[in-house]
Amino acid sequence: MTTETLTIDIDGWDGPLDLLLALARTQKVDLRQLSILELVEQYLAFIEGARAVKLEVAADYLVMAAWLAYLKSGLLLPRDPTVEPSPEELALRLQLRLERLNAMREAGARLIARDRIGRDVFRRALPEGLRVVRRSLWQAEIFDLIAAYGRISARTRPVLHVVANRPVMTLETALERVSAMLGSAIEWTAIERFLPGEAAGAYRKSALASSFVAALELARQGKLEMQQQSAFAPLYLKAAP
Amino acid sequence: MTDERMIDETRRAVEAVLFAADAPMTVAEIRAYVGDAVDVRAALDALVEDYAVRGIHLVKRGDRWHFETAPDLANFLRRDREEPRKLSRAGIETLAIIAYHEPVTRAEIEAIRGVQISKGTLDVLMEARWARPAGRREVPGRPLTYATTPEFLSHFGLQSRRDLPGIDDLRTAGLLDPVDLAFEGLEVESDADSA
Amino acid sequence: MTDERMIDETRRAVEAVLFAADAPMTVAEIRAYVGDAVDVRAALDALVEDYAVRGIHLVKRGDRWHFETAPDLANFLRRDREEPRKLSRAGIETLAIIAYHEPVTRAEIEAIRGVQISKGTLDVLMEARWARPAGRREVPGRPLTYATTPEFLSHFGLQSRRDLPGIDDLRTAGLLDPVDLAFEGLEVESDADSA
Repeated sequence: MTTETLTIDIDGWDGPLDLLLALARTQKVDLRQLSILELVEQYLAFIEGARAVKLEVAADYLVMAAWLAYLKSGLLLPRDPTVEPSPEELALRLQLRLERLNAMREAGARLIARDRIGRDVFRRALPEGLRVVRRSLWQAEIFDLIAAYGRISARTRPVLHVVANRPVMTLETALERVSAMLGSAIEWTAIERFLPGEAAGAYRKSALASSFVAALELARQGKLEMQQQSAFAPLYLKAAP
Repeated sequence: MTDERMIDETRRAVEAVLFAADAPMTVAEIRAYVGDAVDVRAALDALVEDYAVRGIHLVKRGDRWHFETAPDLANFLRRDREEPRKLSRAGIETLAIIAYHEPVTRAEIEAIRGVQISKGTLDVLMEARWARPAGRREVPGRPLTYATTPEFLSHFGLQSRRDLPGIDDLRTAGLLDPVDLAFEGLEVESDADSA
Repeated sequence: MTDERMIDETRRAVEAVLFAADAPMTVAEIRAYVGDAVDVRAALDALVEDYAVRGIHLVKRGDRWHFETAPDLANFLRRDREEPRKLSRAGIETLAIIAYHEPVTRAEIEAIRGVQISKGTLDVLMEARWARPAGRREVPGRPLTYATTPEFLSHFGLQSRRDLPGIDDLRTAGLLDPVDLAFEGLEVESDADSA
């Protein structure tokens, strides 16, 4: 091979495949008609030459060289049918890879040669620009408004009305009710039975609390007995015997 | 067909140079690109004529030439985008006070809210066109008063401010009793627990 | 005289909007400025025709439209201008592989080039906004794939990837298929030959 090629720095190639492609092109044939054997010899000669001039030859170039030397022997020696894959297959695969790399290299060259913006064609350098005017569309509901006013009023007004408006059963009422109902309760009766039937929600809670206090008071007076199996178990009352 | 529409090379070159330029150009500057031999002025005149009917015009400002969009199309070069935004708590409270007490000064709003209001809050209400300045109060310092607008009434679906629920209505609706409301909430919860 | 040269309002508006825009625009984006009621596509077609003979062309790249100078006038415009970013050979090859094979993984790019891609190569292509990550391939390791961008199409003057130089020939010749696939194809062929 030409000695000039051998003096080229190994760094000039993007890896062994790139170097192989460059060597293949020196055969000046369609890559499909490429002589792989000749290519292998070119490569091995190149690597030998590069080492002869004391260039550091990168590991992947040497790995490729070893592999190609193996491929070369396979191609030259009589075929051993037990060896898979066959040297012919390996050679064909190498050729296919070179074709593909070559195709992409040519495609890249054609791409980069197109009429490119900023080199061959130009866009407007100083566009006025289009404007988007953002407008806030404020949203609020009538409920938010009156609730806000209620909130302010509640914050700044005396809180007298707060208690007045709450449904409660006073202790006096509870005492009267429990005392009156106790007459008929000769069996153990759950305290809930002493509450007004229609009582619900806050009022029921209030009635329960007041009735409980009333029951304690009546028990203290000896007018009733109380029974509970365990903490939080149902509380039973009955008239004192 | 292309024959009668053919434009000479100089005119096309001047057109392209001015289009790609990053600043308006003098005739001399244009000539530096398209060559000395050609009649740049004639090309410019022809281009002004070509573009007169288009959405882009070639114009001369001082002794410099440039392309710009036709002035009558300015309205197409912007578009509005409406972004729905929810009024802040301070905003809605301030608006409520204005609605219930108008005309009301800023100091009065702050006295009622018990909190200072930032300038932005009133600005937002005015940007939303729900509040407006409503003259000055004739007291020392002549403070500005604020009131609601017709847009306020229509946004909130009110015929007039008299449609706003009064204090008694608010009380009946429980809106004056946040303490009670919270209490009721707890009740329901614990009832559910014991069930 | 002006009568026969009159251009309809829509065409003028679309022309002005594209002229003023600082980036290529889709039909939907143009419509946001000129209004929904008008036939933007028809206006674009008419403008392409109007400008075909001029020093400025209206072009479609991907699904976006923009004005640019006519390619044949490059010699007037290159003066004093910096070359756009110069890509290394590795960069050009990698870009070509992404464009012709997209979506493609890093390992696939490396298999074609027979060498590892240095980290900088993909970064440069992404920084130029010509390549972008395009999701993961659902194979073991879920490798990231890469594809080209709308900016790639407009920079290289391509209407779509179908306009990539020689892509049909490469596909027909099987040169865009992986080696394994091509090899199997050849096996079948030679089997058929020998039969």
